[in-house]
Amino acid sequence: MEREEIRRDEFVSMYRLMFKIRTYEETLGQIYYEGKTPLFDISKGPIPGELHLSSGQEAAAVGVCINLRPDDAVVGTHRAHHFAIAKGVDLKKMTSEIFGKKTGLSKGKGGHMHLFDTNVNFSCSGIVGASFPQAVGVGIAAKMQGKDFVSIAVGGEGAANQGTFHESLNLAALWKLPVIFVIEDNAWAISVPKEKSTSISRNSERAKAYGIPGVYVDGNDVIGVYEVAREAVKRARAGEGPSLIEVKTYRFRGHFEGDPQLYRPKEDLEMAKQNDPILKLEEDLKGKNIITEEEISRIKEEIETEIKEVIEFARNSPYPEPQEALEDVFTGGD
Amino acid sequence: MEREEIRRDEFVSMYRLMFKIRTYEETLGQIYYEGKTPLFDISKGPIPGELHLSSGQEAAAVGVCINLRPDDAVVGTHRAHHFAIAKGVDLKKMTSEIFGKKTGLSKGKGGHMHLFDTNVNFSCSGIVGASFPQAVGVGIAAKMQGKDFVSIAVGGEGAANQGTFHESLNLAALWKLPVIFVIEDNAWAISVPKEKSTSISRNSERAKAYGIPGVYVDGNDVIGVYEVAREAVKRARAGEGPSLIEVKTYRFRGHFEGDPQLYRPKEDLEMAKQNDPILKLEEDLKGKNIITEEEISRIKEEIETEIKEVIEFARNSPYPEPQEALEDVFTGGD
Amino acid sequence: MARKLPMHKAISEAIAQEMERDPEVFIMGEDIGTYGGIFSATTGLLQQFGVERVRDTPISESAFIGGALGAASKGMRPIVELMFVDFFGVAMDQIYNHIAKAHYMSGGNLRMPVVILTAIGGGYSDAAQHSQCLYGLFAHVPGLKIVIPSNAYDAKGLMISSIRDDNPVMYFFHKGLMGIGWMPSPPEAANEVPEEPYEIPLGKANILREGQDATVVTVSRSIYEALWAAEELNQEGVSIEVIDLRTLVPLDRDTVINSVKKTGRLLIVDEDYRSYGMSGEIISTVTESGVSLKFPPQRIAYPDIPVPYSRVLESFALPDKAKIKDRIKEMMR
Amino acid sequence: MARKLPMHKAISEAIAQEMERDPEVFIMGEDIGTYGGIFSATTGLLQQFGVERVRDTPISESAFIGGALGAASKGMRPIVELMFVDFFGVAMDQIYNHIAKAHYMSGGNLRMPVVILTAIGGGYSDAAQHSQCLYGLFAHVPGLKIVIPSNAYDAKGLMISSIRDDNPVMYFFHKGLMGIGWMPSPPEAANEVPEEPYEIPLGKANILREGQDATVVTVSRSIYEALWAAEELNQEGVSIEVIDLRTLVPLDRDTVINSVKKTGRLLIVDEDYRSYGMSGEIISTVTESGVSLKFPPQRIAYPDIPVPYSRVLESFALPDKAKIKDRIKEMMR
Ligand SMILES: Cc1ncc(C[n+]2csc(CCOP(=O)(O)OP(=O)(O)O)c2C)c(N)n1
Ligand SMILES: Cc1ncc(C[n+]2csc(CCOP(=O)(O)OP(=O)(O)O)c2C)c(N)n1
Ligand SMILES: [Mg+2]
Ligand SMILES: [Mg+2]
Repeated sequence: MEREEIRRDEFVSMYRLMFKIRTYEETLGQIYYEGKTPLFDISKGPIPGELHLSSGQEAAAVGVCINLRPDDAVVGTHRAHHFAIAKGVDLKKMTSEIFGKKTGLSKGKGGHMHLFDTNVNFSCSGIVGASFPQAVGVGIAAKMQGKDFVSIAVGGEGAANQGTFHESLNLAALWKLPVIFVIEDNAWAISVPKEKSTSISRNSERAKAYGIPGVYVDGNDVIGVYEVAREAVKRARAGEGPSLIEVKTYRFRGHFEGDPQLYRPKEDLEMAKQNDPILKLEEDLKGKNIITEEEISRIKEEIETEIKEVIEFARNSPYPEPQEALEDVFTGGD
Repeated sequence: MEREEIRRDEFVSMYRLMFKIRTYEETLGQIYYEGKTPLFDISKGPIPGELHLSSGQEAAAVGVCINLRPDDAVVGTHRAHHFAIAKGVDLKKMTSEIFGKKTGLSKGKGGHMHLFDTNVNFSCSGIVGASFPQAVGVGIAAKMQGKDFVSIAVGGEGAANQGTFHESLNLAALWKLPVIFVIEDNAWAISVPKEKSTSISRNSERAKAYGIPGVYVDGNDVIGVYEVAREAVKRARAGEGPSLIEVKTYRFRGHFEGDPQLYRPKEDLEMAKQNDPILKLEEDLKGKNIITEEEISRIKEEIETEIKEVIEFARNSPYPEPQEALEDVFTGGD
Repeated sequence: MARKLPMHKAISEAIAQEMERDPEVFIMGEDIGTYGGIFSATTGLLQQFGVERVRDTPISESAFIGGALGAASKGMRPIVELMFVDFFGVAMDQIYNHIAKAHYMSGGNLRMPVVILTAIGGGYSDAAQHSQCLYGLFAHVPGLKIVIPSNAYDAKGLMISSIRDDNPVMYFFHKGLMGIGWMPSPPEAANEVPEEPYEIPLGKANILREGQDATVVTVSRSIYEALWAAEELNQEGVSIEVIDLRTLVPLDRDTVINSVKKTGRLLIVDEDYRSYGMSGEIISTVTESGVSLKFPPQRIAYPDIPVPYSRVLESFALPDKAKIKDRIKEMMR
Repeated sequence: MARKLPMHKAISEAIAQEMERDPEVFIMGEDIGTYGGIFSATTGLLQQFGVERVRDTPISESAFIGGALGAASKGMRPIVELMFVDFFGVAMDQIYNHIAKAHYMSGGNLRMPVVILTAIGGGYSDAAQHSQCLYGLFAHVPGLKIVIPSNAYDAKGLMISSIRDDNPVMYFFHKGLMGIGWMPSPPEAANEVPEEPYEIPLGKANILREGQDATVVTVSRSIYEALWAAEELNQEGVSIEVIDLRTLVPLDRDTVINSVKKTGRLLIVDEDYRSYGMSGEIISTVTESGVSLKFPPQRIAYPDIPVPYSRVLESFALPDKAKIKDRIKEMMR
């Protein structure tokens, strides 16, 4: 019974987080076009540069991160907002960073692809496949420090064809490091579909090449992801080594905002949207009487208010001074 | 019967080649120390720089290359003499190259780790793991030109942990290219034993991660290697795609000449030498009456004479003119 | 009269014409097929030439760039796109240890007609891993020709020369010159381009504007900042010579030296990092030659900082017209 | 009095002392454990500190160098060995896009106390992929401190400073200075080294020899060629100042400029490739400063060719005493 109690909380947390991510992403997805209409110009508007949103992929991040502690690390990719939010990154600072503001996580130096929150051990970067070795390094630290924090390496199904994927899996397996490799199979690497990039249908099968567990899981079922990840995290914390999880998901938006998406059939997207992981969880929870309509409404309202405040904060924050560009190359000056 | 006749020729060729490689390597292994005694100085003597010899690994090269035509390509590694000889590289020019002479394959510019013979499509390099993508490229050319030449990517078991191994296997499998990946598992990557570098015991198992055939074969049994390679070459020529072959072998000498070899137990080497692939083949052939003692003696004599001539040629060849160093950066001047 | 084309169309047209001419030419890269290249350098090629000759690859840069070497060794003439130059670090070994050195290491036996096409440059808030130029880094290692077009006409001619060259060529196009609509680009970069194929020899700098008082040496997008500055300075009675190097390897040292002989003043403008790069090499070329200068040589380059994200920070760091004008005025004092 | 140590022992001693002092310091690399490092930079460490802190790795440079970043993000202070700098291309992305930029991209939140130890240099016929220096390439990209010791004393002090530095440091040791017996090394490189730990600040050049007629600026093994030339020139009445930069980032521009102010003549000697590298940067530093020169600045650098194998070819290309003497004499005319 105690166990059920906990699970209810977790269910609600997961729902809340997924809805928060979706709301956040769709909000940014609107703001992005401010100042970029009628003529789309990537350099303009409050959020310039590339913007990779994660709508549709919330369950992958939430199902994994709900199992984590602040001292566990997540190393994300170019498409990292969902993992950042699920990991508990300070959302005001993150948003300010995306707006290029001085109050941002990196005082405006990093931007959307370079989010670093050392308080919750979150980082990400714009180089495909770069996350894997870095997460392995966190695993090395855990082992050497005799601590039981774990490390999550996130990569897309496209990233799994980078050499770093292989090197990192081998090293983590060889040294039995507490690293969980999470591959988000959202079917596309920009315009290249998985069948045209990957010689077998599931990356999770590749776990065998390193003698570690590999699981393929439905990414529209957050509970499924949660359970698989819990198992892997438990193993890792217990010193039993790495795991590989591939999450079957789908991205609802373009690769980046502004992507004409001529490469993908509209029907695919429509079909994917019928399996929206948030709607699915909502129905599930309602069906099982874990959550009521009113609670859902209340959660949605709270989240919408929170996101509004967050955006407000970012909008109202000052830009850095131009000459700050020259600071922070090295610590301690020169 | 015709088939037997052919096989006899092949047996003899294989024996001859293996003996030639061994004789060549052991001869270079002696000459290398000329001018380097009593004080070993890597920069001195007729063969300066690093020298990686392949004694003990002859069967891997011969068993594979006996299946090849001149238009088939072999991309070797830093330890490439055995493959070069088995592939039919001009031995006089190769030796002159190793001696740094103008008559060398590359007029003295390449050296022992950089042997290029375009007549037989052989190349190699000093960067571990670099061979894999290059061999894949040959496969792309075969496919695009509608030709049935094949491509051999050679790598050590150490090289199999480079990212290029993964990327290349995936690409070759995805595009169904005529590439055969040959991993020489000689148990060591310099001082690091396979168990300390590779998370599973056989790289051949990793073939499954790409949906291609993978075979592990005893590299002291040249016939076994030959058969496995024949199958893979046949598949490749027929357009059925790549294969991965791992050959269990052992290196008899140090990683490079001058290697103090403190890392490996002497007994391991002794044991390996009892399974010398050349002695094994010799006994086999004699046992099956494929070859007589006299033939063997004659072959040995012929080979010894040939190697002597080759060395003579290299020794007597002139060095390049110093200022030739400035030529050949680009073709067509500049 | 020739049509005006945006640079991206000039590039794809050049590639298409060479692919028509020579069946050994083909192209590989990420999103170069169906998508037509993220910066549209390969738009239309898939439709015209099909999937065998226009190959979308997995995100495996070492494999397909190393693959170009293997294919070239069998007589092909591969073009590969490295989507952003910033990603070079995942494939640099194949580029510089193998493709660049194969001809030399083989004593001239192996030819490497490989073109590596790559996007450079910032100015649109793409931050530290998607905004660099880095041509100075590639120019430092021997064996690569370094081509950097600044306008559509040059882009086509230089691309055709690059493809026909039997040596490896790194071809750097600035995103902010491509004229792709969603990224700002100086209108002057979209100039007149003949329909028929033509070559522009690698190693010839282009004097874009003649002048008497100072020589500004630059490449790529900074060309326009220099030309705009020169125009305004002209109104103020200062006459600037603007040189577009067009290629860093081979480097047309004579054109630069002769210009400085005439003007006695030298300013390098460089969107690549300041130290240990292009700006230093040009200054050295000139000062080594013993040309006498009326003012110490100057450079306006990207400071030695990673590219910051925030617009205010990035603008501060980028070379621009105002900085050029100010510096030239200092030099005229 | 301090003992004389070969450079390799000075390096391993420095690492050992820092590992004793600080449990967060550890080291990873190929053959650094049982073998003790191919160039003996890590000999004895495994025996002293065990397999947890002295980790032999698979040949997976991206994984373990990227691993250093992850470990550093959790408070460790990793040292990694890239066996030869020539191999950088398989791991450059982790080095320059991540380790070098993490501090900046995180707005100063993430510290990267990572030392990348690597072997440079030729002179023993190891050919195009095992003989390069390349420090100029790393100095071009922001975020890496570049340390290049030329003798045992400096090697120890600079290594200790590098390990204690909270920033990423690339530490380049020349194989031909290590004093490893099987590789020739100038005896002067094995100088007196105190037993106790000490730091040499990064960013301070060392005037190894004072002189009046010309300044020779160099690093690493070429130091000795310069000193030998200076000694012989001295007999001929020419007085040479020899500066060992010791670090390229930070670069001690003042020491160089002040020296040239005094001598009026500048020669750079550089075993790295000539173009777009260190030699150009030093010349620019001096000429930009407006120092007046009695002779145009000169450089003797590795020509822009891959390193050839044959001894006669390699010797021709390498900077040496004779070339320095000849050039200085020209400059004195
Ligand atoms: C090394 C490298 N190569 C290419 C790119 C360009 N790029 C950015 S995202 C992307 C697709 C990534 O696909 P996937 O890993 O499946 O992640 P997704 O975008 O689907 O989340 C590519 C090719 C890059 N950033 N880094
Ligand atoms: C990328 C790279 N890393 C490291 C080295 C140094 N190195 C040369 S050979 C070697 C060991 C190779 O082991 P393996 O692949 O098993 O081949 P073997 O020497 O046993 O034939 C190493 C580490 C290199 N040449 N290239
Ligand atoms: Mg994807
Ligand atoms: Mg081996």
